[in-house]
Amino acid sequence: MNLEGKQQIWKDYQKEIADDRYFYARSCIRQTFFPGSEWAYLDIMKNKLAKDVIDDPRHTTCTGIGYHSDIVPAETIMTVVARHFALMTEAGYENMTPSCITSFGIYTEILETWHHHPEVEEKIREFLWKATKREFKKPRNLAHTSDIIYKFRNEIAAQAKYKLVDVHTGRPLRGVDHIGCHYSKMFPTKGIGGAEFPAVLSGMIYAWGGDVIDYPERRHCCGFGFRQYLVMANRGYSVANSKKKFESMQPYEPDFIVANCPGCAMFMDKWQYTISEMEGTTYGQDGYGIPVLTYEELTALVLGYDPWEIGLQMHQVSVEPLLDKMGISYNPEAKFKNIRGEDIGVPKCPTYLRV
Amino acid sequence: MQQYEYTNKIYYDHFVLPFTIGLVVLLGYLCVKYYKWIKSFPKEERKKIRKGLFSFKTIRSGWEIFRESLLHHNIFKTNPMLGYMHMTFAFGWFLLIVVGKIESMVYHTSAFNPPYFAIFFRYFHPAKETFPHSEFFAFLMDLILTFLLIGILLAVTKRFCSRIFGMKKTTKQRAYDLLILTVLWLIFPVRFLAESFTSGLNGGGSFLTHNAGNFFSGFLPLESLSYPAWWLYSSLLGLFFLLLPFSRYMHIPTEMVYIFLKNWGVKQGKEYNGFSEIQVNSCSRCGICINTCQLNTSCNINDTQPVYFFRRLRNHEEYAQQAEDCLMCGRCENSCPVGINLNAIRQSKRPDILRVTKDTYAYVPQPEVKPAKVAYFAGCMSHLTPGIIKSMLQIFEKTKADYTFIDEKAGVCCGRPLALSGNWKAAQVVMDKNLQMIDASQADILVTSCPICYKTFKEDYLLNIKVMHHTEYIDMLIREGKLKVNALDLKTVFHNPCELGRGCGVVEAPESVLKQVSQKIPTVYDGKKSLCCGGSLANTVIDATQKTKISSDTVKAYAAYQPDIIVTACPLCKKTLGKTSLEIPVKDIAELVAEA
Amino acid sequence: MINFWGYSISETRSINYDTNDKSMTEYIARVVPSSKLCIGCGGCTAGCTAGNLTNFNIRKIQMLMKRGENKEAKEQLQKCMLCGKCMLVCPRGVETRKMILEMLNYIKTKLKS
Amino acid sequence: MAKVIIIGGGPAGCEAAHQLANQGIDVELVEKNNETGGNLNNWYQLFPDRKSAKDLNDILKQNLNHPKIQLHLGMEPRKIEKNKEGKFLVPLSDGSLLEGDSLLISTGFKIFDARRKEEYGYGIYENVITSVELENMFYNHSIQMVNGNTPKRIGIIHCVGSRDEKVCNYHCSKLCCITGVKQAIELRELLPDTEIFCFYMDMRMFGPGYEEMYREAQEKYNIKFVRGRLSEAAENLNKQLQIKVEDTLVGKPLRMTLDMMILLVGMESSEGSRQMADTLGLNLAPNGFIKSQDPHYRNNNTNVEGVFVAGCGSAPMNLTDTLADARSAAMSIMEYIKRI
Repeated sequence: MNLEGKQQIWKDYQKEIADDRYFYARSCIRQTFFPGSEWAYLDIMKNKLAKDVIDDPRHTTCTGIGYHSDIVPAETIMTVVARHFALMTEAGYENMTPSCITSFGIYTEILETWHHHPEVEEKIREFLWKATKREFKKPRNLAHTSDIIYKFRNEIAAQAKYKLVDVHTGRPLRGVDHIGCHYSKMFPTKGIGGAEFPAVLSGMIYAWGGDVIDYPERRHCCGFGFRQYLVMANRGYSVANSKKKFESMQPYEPDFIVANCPGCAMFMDKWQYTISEMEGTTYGQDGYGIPVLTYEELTALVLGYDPWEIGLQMHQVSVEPLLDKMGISYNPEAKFKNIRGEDIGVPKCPTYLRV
Repeated sequence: MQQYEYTNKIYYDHFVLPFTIGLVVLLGYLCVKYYKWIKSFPKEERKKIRKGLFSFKTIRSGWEIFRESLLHHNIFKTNPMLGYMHMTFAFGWFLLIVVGKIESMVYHTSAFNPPYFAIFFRYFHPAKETFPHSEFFAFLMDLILTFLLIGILLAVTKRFCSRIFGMKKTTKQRAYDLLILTVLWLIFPVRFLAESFTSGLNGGGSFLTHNAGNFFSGFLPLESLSYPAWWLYSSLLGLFFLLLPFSRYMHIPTEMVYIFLKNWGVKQGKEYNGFSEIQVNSCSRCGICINTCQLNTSCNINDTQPVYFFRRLRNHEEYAQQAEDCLMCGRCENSCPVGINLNAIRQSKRPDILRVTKDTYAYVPQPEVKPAKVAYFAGCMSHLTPGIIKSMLQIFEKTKADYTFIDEKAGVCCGRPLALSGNWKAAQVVMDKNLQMIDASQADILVTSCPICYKTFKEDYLLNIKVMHHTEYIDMLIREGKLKVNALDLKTVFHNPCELGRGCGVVEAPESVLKQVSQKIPTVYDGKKSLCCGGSLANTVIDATQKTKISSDTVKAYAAYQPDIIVTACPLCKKTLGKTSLEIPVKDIAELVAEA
Repeated sequence: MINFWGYSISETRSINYDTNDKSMTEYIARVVPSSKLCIGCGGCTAGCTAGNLTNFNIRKIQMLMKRGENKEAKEQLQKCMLCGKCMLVCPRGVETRKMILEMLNYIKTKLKS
Repeated sequence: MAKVIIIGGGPAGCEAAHQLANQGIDVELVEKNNETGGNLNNWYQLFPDRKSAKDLNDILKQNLNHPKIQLHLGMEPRKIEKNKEGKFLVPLSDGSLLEGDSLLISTGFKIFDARRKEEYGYGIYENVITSVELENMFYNHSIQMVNGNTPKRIGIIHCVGSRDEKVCNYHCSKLCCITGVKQAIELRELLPDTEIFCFYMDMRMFGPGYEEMYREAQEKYNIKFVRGRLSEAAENLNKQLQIKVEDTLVGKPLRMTLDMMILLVGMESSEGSRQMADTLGLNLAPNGFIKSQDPHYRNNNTNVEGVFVAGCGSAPMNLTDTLADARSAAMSIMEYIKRI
């Protein structure tokens, strides 16, 4: 791997990211499965980077899951998204930052559609007005929240309490950067580093002292695909995709996987359990599986947040081996306790995957 | 040498032992071997032997043995020089035995004397004594010996200089063959020496041995040479008998057995059995098959002709490639002086590799067939030469025939290509499919344009309706006056397809038709002597280039007659010859008839 | 593999050339060198009786065989009637009939497992 | 005495100069590099006869030893003007000024920058090279992976930068197919035990002897041809390339590991051609090459009177066609000069 060659490509794919004043759009999957992630993101933005982020409780799902499952028509999703823009406009913000990759892809797609077909935009403005009596301005800047973290990766590195380095050996930790398909595969110029060698997550890893694994199935989809996962008969296909990736990355002995798409993080985490139960195969070291983090969680760990405070106990694959390597101290007793010290329940022990 | 004194004691000397033992062992071996082979025949074939044994067929066999095994009439026809060589050997030796036997009987006045007595008669016969016609017999025996010695001279010449015999190649030999060949060559010269030495000592003999004896006595110590010469003669004979069953000379006795069996109607089936063994052992390795083989003449392939293929079978050598490396054109079979079923035996040695289950070819649908008097089966290959089909349909229409084109849409293969590749079981499955279709047509006559199909329809389908190749059908139409043709102003040569002419004996019909529609030029390739186009499916060893070479050589041979058109009667021949014949068009007879 | 909650992990459809058994294609390349000349025109299959009545596709089968995917060859080849029409139309002079025979031969004698 | 200025000293420029000089025309040949030959200098052997490129280049160079030919090596034309008398004024980078009756543009082609096909990883994966770099390896008779090992499996990727909407090149570069076949054969000669694959979209064997060479590559040299376009390549731990194509003739995705991957880079309009078009107001074809006035009859003429084009400046073409085109351009120029 020739890093200079990659950097040459990265130079070609730089995009404009706003400095401040972000309108935050939450993700259905992220807030359900990794609730600590979005909290951590907002906390980092506000308290560590001192940025103005508005998290408007009135915004809804973008209906992307329904749209990609052929349930929600294009006009509907556009109108829903238009409402988000209206909320942003009303709040006096111009920079849209969705947390979800699907949303990011949809926003991009809708803005592109309107760009090429102004008549559609007109129609949607009309729909929105009829439905809600709202008007909107299109965002001046659209960036995924991982783009924001990428933008401030060096500032974060400056405040970091931990580095992505094995404290016992001094070896940089090997991270797998998994980019959500809808981040840049549909519109390569909208992603940092383009579609072939996206730099958004690897940029963070490098900035925080880690190393990135470039394994053959790097570009492959995690297998989520709404229609694949939602229909039970297709789930075998979905899990086969993740398996293909795990088998391809395994020889590189990754220490962790980081994803910018909530769906990817969820599936790469949960499918490891499924594969182990189905086939008795585990990946990673010593049967623990490969820890899968969202980029918010990774950022929070680097900045010294408590692992249980950012919700790492919600993961299927245990993160403790990674915490040990990074030298992060944590209280094993507190893992399945809430803030008030009450038990939140302990998951059933898997057959093969070590916890 | 006190034996010369005339006494009444039994004629015996130790030196007859090698000959006698050799003969007894040989006869014993042959009896066991033939019994075993014949026992392995299928039941119905064995029945034929029982039926034929006391019929006229046996006498006919005797005549054929005389003509072929002794006079070598067929070899004579192909190559007079070679025929003469074989004849002097076989017939000469035969006469030597027969006349010698008569001589000994006349002398002994009894038919019962030990078998060796006639053979070594000159040794036991006291020269001073005379018996009725002894001078005449001596003359006759010397004459026959001379005849034989000339034969040997020819054989030696052939071995070292085969071109004199007009043969490009003669059979290659292994060490064992050379040994027995040497023994055979030595037998008669040694007999000549033994008889001459005896004559030189004691007189007797005639123009050859007597004079030679006198000549030798001038400078050789005959006293000490004569007796060893007889020992040598007997030993050579004995050795020859012992070596014979494991050598090419096994053909001498086996060919006779084969001629009987053949005349009694025993047939070579799909399986390799004792009858095949008998045929393989009947091959005299005359090598005629090598020169007729186009793989030899066009591609210089010289290890697969029947003579070599059979030698591998006899010697239990690897033969898989040779089994496949054959066009099955039948040119060798047509010229084989022994009349061995060369193709059938080779085919029986091709492995049956297709797994046949109830699903095999189950996908073939039963097509709807319109019933009619004449069923027309074009064949797979004809669908690649639509001109033939179109012409046949025109002829049917012109003659207002009540016909049905049974493989117009969904025809399947006739099964012969499968059979040719050894897969007889799978072939039968395909044949069943076609049989159902032919039955459904309720036709009285089955006409096909493809000689490959024709052969298998005739031989394997066991149809109870008339099967005709389209050339025969057209010929019939013309004879019956149903089809009027005009002679075209075209000079033609006829390439009779292998499967049609040699394969099924259809020679007159196409030639008669062709003579009526064009000016047919007679060629040396007419009838069963036709060449192979090279496109044969049967050979899976040679590559496309070699096939093309055969095809272009064949076209060249016909082109020498400067025809306007090369006419054939087979879609495969048409395509194959058409591939290389760039100057002269190649057409099917049917196409010519349709134009005429 | 157990059927886990109503589904199981799908097997890949893709050809894994690295791990496939290429012994058959090596054998065929050696005994039928002309087979290497195929350009995939499909002439052989167009006129094939079995090819028109079933999914037997000699062009595809030999291509798969060349990639070490022998399963289809094993399943399909028995449908061939060996009529040789394919050989007559091949623009590259591939000895298709011989190739089929040799493939059958190989499957029967060497590809038992 | 008539004078022709030729811009570009590749094979087309050299040949046209030689032909014109032989007809008694004064020729000024301007070449930006310090030697003539252009892209031919990067080639080892020519297809389909495998003649040495250097030998041909030497002949072309020798032909320039002509009293009528003035060589201007290492020079680039500045702004070109056509004066009222219809003469072309060409100021050179060294300050000198050429004046001629006619102008021949033989500015050739540019090799597609393989980096633009990011998914193929050129410049990123160490064992991905271009066909031009491979020619250089042939010069040295040594084919090695970066780690010094002999590659056991090589893949040659056709149509890199040609016939590809994703890089805005709709055109076919014509000579890559046969180059791929030639290079595969050359590879086989150097590496008898290596598996060699060509991944193609179509095999366009347009020239005499090309199809025969393709056939030979298959049969004699055992080169394996897979009809399918490479979608992506990735590097594994051993620095091998894991590639994904569809074997379209089978209808299945095909994955395999290559030790070395060779990209048959296509042709694009050269910088020089674009500059000339800019400065002279020449029309460009949609593929960026200089547009001929008529593709059949007046193929060396441009939309500007007195400006002619020869060789790959007007379209991708092989060497045979380039030289023929140069001779044809010389004829057209002669005709033009007689007329004025």
